Amino acid sequence: MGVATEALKDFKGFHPKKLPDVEPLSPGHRACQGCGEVLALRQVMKALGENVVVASATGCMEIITSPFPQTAWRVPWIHVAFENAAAVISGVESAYKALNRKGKIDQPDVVFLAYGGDGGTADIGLQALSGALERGHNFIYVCLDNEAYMNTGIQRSSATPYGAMTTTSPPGKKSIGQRTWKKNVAHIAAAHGIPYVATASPAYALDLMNKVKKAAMVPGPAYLHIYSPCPTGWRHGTDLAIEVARMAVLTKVFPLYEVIDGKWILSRKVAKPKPVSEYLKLQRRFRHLTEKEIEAIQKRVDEDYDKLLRLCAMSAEPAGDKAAEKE
Amino acid sequence: MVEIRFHGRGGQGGVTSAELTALAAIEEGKYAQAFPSFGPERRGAPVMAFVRVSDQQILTREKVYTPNIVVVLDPTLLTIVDVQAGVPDDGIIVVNTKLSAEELRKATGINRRLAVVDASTIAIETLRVPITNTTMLGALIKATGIISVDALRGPVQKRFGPIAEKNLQACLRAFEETVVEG
Amino acid sequence: MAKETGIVSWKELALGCTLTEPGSAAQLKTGDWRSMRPVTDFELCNKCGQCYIFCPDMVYSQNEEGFYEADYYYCKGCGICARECPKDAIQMVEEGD
Amino acid sequence: MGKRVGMEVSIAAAEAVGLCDVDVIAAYPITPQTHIVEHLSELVADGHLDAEFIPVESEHSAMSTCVGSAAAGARTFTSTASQGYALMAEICYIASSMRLPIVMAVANRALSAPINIWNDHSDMMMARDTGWIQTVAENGQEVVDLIIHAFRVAEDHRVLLPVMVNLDGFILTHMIEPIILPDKEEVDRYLPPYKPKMRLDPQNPLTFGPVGMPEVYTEAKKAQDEALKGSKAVIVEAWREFEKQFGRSYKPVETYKADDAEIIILTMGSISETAMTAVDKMRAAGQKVGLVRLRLWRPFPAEELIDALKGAKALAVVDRSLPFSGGCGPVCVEVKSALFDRGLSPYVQNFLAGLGGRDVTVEDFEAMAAKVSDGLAKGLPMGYEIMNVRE
Repeated sequence: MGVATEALKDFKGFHPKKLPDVEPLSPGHRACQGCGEVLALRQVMKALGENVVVASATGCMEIITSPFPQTAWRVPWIHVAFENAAAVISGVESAYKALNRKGKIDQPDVVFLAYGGDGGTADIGLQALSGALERGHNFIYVCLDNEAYMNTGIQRSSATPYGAMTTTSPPGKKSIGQRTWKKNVAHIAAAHGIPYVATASPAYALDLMNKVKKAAMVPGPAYLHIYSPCPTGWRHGTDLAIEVARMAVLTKVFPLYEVIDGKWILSRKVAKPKPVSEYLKLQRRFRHLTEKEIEAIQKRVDEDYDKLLRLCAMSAEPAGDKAAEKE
Repeated sequence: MVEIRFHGRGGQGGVTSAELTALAAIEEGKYAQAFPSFGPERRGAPVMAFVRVSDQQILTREKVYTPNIVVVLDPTLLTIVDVQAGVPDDGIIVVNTKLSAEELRKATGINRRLAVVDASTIAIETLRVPITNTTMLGALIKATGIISVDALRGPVQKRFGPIAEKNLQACLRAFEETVVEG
Repeated sequence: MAKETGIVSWKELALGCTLTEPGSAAQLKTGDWRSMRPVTDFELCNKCGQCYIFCPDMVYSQNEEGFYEADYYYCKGCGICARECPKDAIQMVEEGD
Repeated sequence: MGKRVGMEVSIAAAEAVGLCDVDVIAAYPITPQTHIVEHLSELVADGHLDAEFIPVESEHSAMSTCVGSAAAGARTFTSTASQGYALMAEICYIASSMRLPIVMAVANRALSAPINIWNDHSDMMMARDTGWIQTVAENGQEVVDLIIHAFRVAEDHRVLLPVMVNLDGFILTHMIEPIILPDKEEVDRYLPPYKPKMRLDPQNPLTFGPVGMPEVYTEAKKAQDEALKGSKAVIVEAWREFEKQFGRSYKPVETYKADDAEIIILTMGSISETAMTAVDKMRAAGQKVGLVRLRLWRPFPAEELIDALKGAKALAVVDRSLPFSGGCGPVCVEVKSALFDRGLSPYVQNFLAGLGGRDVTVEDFEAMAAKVSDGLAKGLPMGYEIMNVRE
């Protein structure tokens, strides 16, 4: 049995009617109206509770929670720079490990969380993240993916989806907007062979919070890729963050899954997917796209989802493993 | 102050020879420095290492330009490196060679005092490997008395552990077999 | 130290400009950002808590009867709660009406 | 008292860190620093040192990890050089601004291009304005002593700043020489256990590294500036205590035959020993030449320096890195500024020497002294020159 499977064998999820009251992230933060990212972060923190140390990458979630002299954080929190949240939390985790072992403190159960946006994760922070995952620190990394550099004014990142309009991937006579396909950091994280990887969405809050709880229970690194709608950058109504997030799942644009000890498990099978166009039309960042481009996106989404299904099917095939175990 | 230059090939142990010489001198209560030539050379390339030994504190960080003593660990270097560069007239060159001092002088044109020993053969017979670092230290000691074999024991022990005794044997045998010009 | 303005002498700063009052952002009245306000019709409310868990500003909390009430001190008026309410119990109304 | 033994200076540096009961080491290998971190990882692997050794994937992450570790309350060490320092420089500013007592040994090395692994002071000069305390070693013994001293100063609640101990790459790092390693008990007496003033602790949740808008940034920097300036008294006090316990004395500015000197050579780092030999030689020839050495680079010990320089008619200030300002090197700029502030105007000539591992010899120092003597006598214009550059 893998370490994650072992750690999660008695896992009990949150009860939808008895969610924890605790809000480690306080109100009064300065996120935009209807921010899906701070909502996702709020759900993460509710699931984690207060025995936690948090390292933040530079980004919206850093700026909106910590302008001097007020802080929205009720738990210990550190921001150092843009690209290094995973390295910073490596240091925090190692310090706790050493100090506990040497009897200088007695705090063995503290959970360590690092988070960053898609820029701080998929681009500038990818090296530090890979290093920390590879070294096996006991921490959770959360990527709050709003698919562009929103903090600096909606510039494209490697996690910006194909066709999206940003201020550095503008559509024009010679451009359809973002020309590249979204980098898949959850797959990159999984390729490190870490115990736990999952994707989550604030529209499926209970699923998200349960995955956070699992990530905390698993020894070693855990990576969560959380879809984080940005009404400002995606050009949709302030009331639509959940609607867009839900639609991303229902159209297979953002499938929800876990990778536990290398085993791929679909959290929510989309049996009757809605067409991708329904997702795209909710957001003005895609409004310049033609039928042809939407078709290309639909094709890519279908292919990616099929790939994921194959990964899950391969993981589920017990024949080889079980047979070997019996012998 | 005495300055020594070791010539070897990367991986042959020239740096180790220099280190052990300095460690032995310090063991004897003297002051010493040992340092390699800090180049990008890799295994096989001609390399140098340096030692200073003095009774007083050594107050210089210059490179070694005029060594009183040169030790050549590998005879094949003699034709490609000017081993007596910077050596003053009263300096001495200690060479691993199968030749006699006279033959070597004829073959290379070296015109400083020579001490010769067939360290390669001693190393192969004693250590089963052609690594002549500790062997040539025996020759160095015989030729110059810069350190004592006794002072070398501790550093060699620490450095070589289970094969320290064999290395000391090689060193002692070289001490016996080294021929020093008068 | 945590004067609301942050206009302080350098001598009053905590070591490394650290903030020492956890959750002090709760002093900030983000309710000022609002132009629409959500109003819940408790007759229609089934206490499902969607408004609570989908609020980015921690506006909703359960009262003694189990209904979710909004704290307008923080509510920025985004309207997610109204949009997501499965019973259409929450309406957005113009501020000042 | 510890025993006098021959060892490589890098090994001695690592042993000194081990004697300080360090909790976390995060480092990335770079020549000529490698032997320091290799030996530390050995100490941890062999169980001689109870610490977390984190083999990070870059220097940027090394310093980031150190920041996390120190903020969590652990005694933290790292080491780097040159390009490695350049990569971590961003985070070095943050380490000092957050007042984290990290200790870092820098095996001073030139910066690319052309790539050059050899010694000069380009890296430590890049660190000049980061708000770190910087001390400079002239030999292996000083490396050991300054590392132990660094932890004591850094963690003093009157200071709480990171300290960089500079040792010349190769010239010191790869040198075997006699060193006295103190006993653990002696170090324990000198260096109290680290008691963080603030740490990342769920029992007392603090926010480290908030956004500082224009209303507070100036005040934050002022507080940091005062802390660095104020650290000098503690640095000196810790050296005095060190001398009491270990018998070796250190001062922010040190002199050699400088009292009655008319010409003073001013150096920093391991070339100072070579300069002493040059001074001896020139003194023997009847020249009134002396030597002044900077032991403390940041905070800059202007008062002590002026005290050491007063009476000199001419100065030969040696810099080990080019500033590309069209003017003097960084050490000379500081020296001139300190002199100017006090209305002093001796003849000052700046020599940029020992760049990228170019040897600085006794003859070079003799040439410098001769040049300033000549310049003073003839009233030649002051300025700077790159020593021994081929036209």
